Amino acid sequence: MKKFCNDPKNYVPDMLKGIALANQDKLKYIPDYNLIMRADIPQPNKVSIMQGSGSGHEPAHVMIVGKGMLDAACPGNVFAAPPPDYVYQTTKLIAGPMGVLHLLNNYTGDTMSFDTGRELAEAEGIEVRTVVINDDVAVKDSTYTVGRRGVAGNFFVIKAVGAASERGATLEELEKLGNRVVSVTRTFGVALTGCTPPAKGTPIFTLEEDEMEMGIGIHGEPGRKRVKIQPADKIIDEVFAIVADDLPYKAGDEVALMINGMGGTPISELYILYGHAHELAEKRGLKIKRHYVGEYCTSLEMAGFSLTLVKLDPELEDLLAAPAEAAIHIF
Amino acid sequence: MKKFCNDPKNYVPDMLKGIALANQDKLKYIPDYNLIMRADIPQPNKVSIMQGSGSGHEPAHVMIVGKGMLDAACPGNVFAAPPPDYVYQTTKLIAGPMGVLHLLNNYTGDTMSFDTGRELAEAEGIEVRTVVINDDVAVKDSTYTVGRRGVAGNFFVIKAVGAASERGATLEELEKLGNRVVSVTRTFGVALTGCTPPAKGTPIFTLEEDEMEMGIGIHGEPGRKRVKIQPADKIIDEVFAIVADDLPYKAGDEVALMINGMGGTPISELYILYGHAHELAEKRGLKIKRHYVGEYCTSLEMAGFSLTLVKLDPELEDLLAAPAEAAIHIF
Amino acid sequence: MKKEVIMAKDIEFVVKQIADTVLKNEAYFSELDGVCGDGDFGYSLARGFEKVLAEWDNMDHSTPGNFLKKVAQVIMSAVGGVSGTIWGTMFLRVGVKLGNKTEITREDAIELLHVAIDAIKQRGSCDLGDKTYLDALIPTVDALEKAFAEGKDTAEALEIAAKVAAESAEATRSLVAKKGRAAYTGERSIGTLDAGSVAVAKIFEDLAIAWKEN
Amino acid sequence: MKKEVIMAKDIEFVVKQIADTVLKNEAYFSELDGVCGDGDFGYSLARGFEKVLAEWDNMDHSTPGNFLKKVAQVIMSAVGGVSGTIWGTMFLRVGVKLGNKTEITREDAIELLHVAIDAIKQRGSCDLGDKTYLDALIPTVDALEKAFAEGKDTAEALEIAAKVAAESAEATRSLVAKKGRAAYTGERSIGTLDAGSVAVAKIFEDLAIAWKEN
Ligand SMILES: Nc1ncnc2c1ncn2[C@@H]1O[C@H](COP(=O)(O)OP(=O)(O)O)[C@@H](O)[C@H]1O
Ligand SMILES: Nc1ncnc2c1ncn2[C@@H]1O[C@H](COP(=O)(O)OP(=O)(O)O)[C@@H](O)[C@H]1O
Ligand SMILES: [Mg+2]
Ligand SMILES: [Mg+2]
Ligand SMILES: [Mg+2]
Ligand SMILES: [Mg+2]
Repeated sequence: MKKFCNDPKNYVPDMLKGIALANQDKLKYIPDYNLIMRADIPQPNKVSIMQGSGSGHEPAHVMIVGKGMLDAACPGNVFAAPPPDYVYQTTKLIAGPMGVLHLLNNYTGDTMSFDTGRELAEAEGIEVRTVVINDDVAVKDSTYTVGRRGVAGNFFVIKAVGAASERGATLEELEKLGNRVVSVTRTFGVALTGCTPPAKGTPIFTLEEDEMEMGIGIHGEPGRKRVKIQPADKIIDEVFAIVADDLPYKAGDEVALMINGMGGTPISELYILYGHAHELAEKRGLKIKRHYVGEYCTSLEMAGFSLTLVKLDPELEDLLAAPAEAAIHIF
Repeated sequence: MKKFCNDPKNYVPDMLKGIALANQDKLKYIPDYNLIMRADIPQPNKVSIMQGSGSGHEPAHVMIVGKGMLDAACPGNVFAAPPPDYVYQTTKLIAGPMGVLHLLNNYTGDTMSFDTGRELAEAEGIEVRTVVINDDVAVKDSTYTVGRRGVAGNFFVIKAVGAASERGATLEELEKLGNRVVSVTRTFGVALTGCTPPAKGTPIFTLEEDEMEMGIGIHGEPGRKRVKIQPADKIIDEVFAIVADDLPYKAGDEVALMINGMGGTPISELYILYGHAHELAEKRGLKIKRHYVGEYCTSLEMAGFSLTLVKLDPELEDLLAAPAEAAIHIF
Repeated sequence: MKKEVIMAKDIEFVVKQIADTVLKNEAYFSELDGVCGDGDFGYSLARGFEKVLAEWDNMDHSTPGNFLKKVAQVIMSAVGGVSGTIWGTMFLRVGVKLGNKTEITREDAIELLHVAIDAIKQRGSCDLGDKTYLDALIPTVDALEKAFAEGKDTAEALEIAAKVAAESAEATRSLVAKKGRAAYTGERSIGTLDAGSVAVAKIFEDLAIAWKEN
Repeated sequence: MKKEVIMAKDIEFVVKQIADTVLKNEAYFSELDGVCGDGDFGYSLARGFEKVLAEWDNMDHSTPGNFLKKVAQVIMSAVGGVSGTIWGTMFLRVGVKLGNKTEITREDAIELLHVAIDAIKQRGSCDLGDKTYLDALIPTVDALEKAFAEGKDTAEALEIAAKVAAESAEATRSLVAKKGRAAYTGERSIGTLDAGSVAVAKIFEDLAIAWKEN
């Protein structure tokens, strides 16, 4: 295993320590619950928003806590949903008079932890609503009762509800908004390599030199099918069609287009992929109003990408364009 | 070779096409010279700033063209300095009445191309000044006449002169400023893996499962020494001392601290590294005024990082904090 | 059914045994989960039971019920994912069911195991055949009940149950995963062992041996 | 020295030969550059000479001088890095030196090769022993000059020069790189071949064979 880390058991706390030290003015870190939260939360006129999920998806979610984004994140270990107690304690700590919005990616572990944590918080009179994100079209919804996974599309849900909450939206409005974003967001992922959870020390899966995996999730779960590696444009041809046909996105639709890196793919490759996706979107008559190329929701050092389309309306576009802050930044 | 690309010979143009399509409102792309430039340049009251370098270091430099950053970038192929003609043509296209600032990382190839390109441009009456960036302490200055390499520290030079040029600084002032930033900037890099230039198809160097390379450059050049892999904190102990002792950075100094990823290292690991570097900086009495964790100057998909320290003064701090735009963005 | 009363110390002995099995098999369990899941199963469980052992002396040992509720809390605060909630809920509900009892009969034990099974079913909205813990646990508990009914002593009954557990875990190979992360691989999960079921088997195997030696 | 006049078509023949050698050895040259450099040497040169061949028919063939200046321009617009400037400058200066000449003697040829050597020295601020092109090119040109002086015919002289080139390239193994990217590896560059010198050797080797066959 080639990683910059100390004791693999401390992978998550060591990372959180780094985030906390870098942002002492804006963030609070509570090691007991892997909790990174805004220092200025709760606020009387704002719903507090949190997401859990496992670690290993950075910047999601601990590095996108900030004004206009998440108010708190309490990740579990790498690829493990947070323990129910983290969810409960975090909910209590961020709860203001307007309540708490739980965002979660649709995985059994996360759902279970958040259900339990919510029950405990509600028992103490905290109002909680939940938006379940399930943008991954790789999973065929009908086949399994677990439903679609939540993947990189969660960024758009967070960004939208984060912006709306700063403008004073109620818990109910945010729940509605979140679900509306989910309903217009679709994603599909591809991997060239597996990834190695630090505590496991070996790759979750391995691909031959000429193979790629279509339809991966963000936990290194193998995907829909394993095929021979293709030129970038060919891959995008297939992936774009799968995503665009799903909603479907139609000529005249205004969209946001995201090429998300899985952690080990350089941004040069992401732009190669973006270029052809942009061409296909235009060919289909979609109007690209916003674009996102970079790492938003990763699987450790996996080489791979996902493509996300979001259908925009003026309100949503405005929320996505609203100013926001996060630990990750360029300048 | 596991990469998302088409014909490896088109790696750079395919990437540039992606950048251009994503930023049609703000950037101009001239395929003949691999040129990405601001659409609103040249301007009468602003020195134009360009950097060349090889490709494969993205976001440097084609993705950091924008207001308050570079006005143009004309990269060569992967890891190859731009042909002299690109430098010449780009200089001509961006030249306004206040002249053109050439920024370049200190590599023989880049120096040669920029010297030749500058000669040709000057012959046409364009005023050009050059700042050579050489922040890499891994190269022992005295031993070889080639001098230190320019690596991730170039971000700070670009950011500072970019901001100053927006405020109307003259070519001479920018040259001075650039050299001043170089004089207070130091970097050292470490790799866990090599990287594979697309056209070559095989890794430039390979490291055993338990090895790392200390003192790498940004072109996959092997570094100072090859040693057994160490825990993150141990690595930072060594790297931080090498960098901090070089200027040296002394108790009471205000600094910017950067942990730059080399392309294949996830941001979770970068924050693990950052956390300990922050601790060591504080222990030495340095005041961290700005921090940077992410990818600024990469080597394709290499797993590795570099640590940069910049000694700040109020003017420099203000320039680094000034607003700026680039193709890479989060929101 | 033979009268053989299980005491507070036996309950604690079982928890300690489970902890040992989990810690011993950390790498193996993670490896199994890695084939079609995300490879964290062994790690997650191990961190939970490690904490149970670390806090052992500070826990409430007044009654088996209180003790198990405390174990549940520790697990819920330390283990994430499916396992954290499942194991936490199991221990919690069994603890609640025990109430203030300090001695429990073998009938009680079977009843408590059914409480655990129901906890999994409800929390995981799953059932036999979904390729979860249940596919090992249900046949094993049935076997134990039958052995008790046939008058076997506890050590003997556990040995029989352990054999059934091992067979049932092995039999999960033929199942398509319908729950948890492995479900995403669909048909490809056929031929692989369910990590949770193997854990159940290993626990009963070790417990049977330990009970005999004890 | 024997009188043997080199014509315009011979100059073009040499350029074509160089292009062939470069294209044929693309992968090999890059591999050599990858050991201590950045692995782009073969690729860079190949893209340049590919473009020279592609534009061949549109180039100015009026005189060898004009032709070489055009070759220089094409390379400077297509090849980056050390090689782009070095090769571009070499062809440019040799072209300038040629002026309007259409026939050149063997003495002229040696003089032109010295122009090329000086171009490298000046542009690269390097000299013999720095582990660059020069370590193959200088001994090779010396050998060629000597062979001409001894009255050998061009084919024979080229054969001798090619042998010296190969030996000199091989001898770069013992040198520490003092220029270019390989310099960063310091002592570690000992034992490795200099890519630029090997290119010189291959070019002379192929040229000697081709000249004989021609
Ligand atoms: N819905 C479910 N209900 C009960 N048990 C489940 C469920 N889904 C999976 N399991 C069991 O949990 C095991 C995996 O646990 P764990 O790795 O902690 O889950 P995850 O990583 O998906 O959060 C599986 O081997 C299976 O036995
Ligand atoms: N300063 C220099 N002057 C002349 N030749 C040089 C110099 N540095 C390196 N070389 C030659 O150039 C070759 C590498 O060329 P190339 O790969 O194009 O350079 P780079 O990748 O460093 O830009 C080396 O093998 C060496 O022969
Ligand atoms: Mg998990
Ligand atoms: Mg190069
Ligand atoms: Mg798992
Ligand atoms: Mg090179």
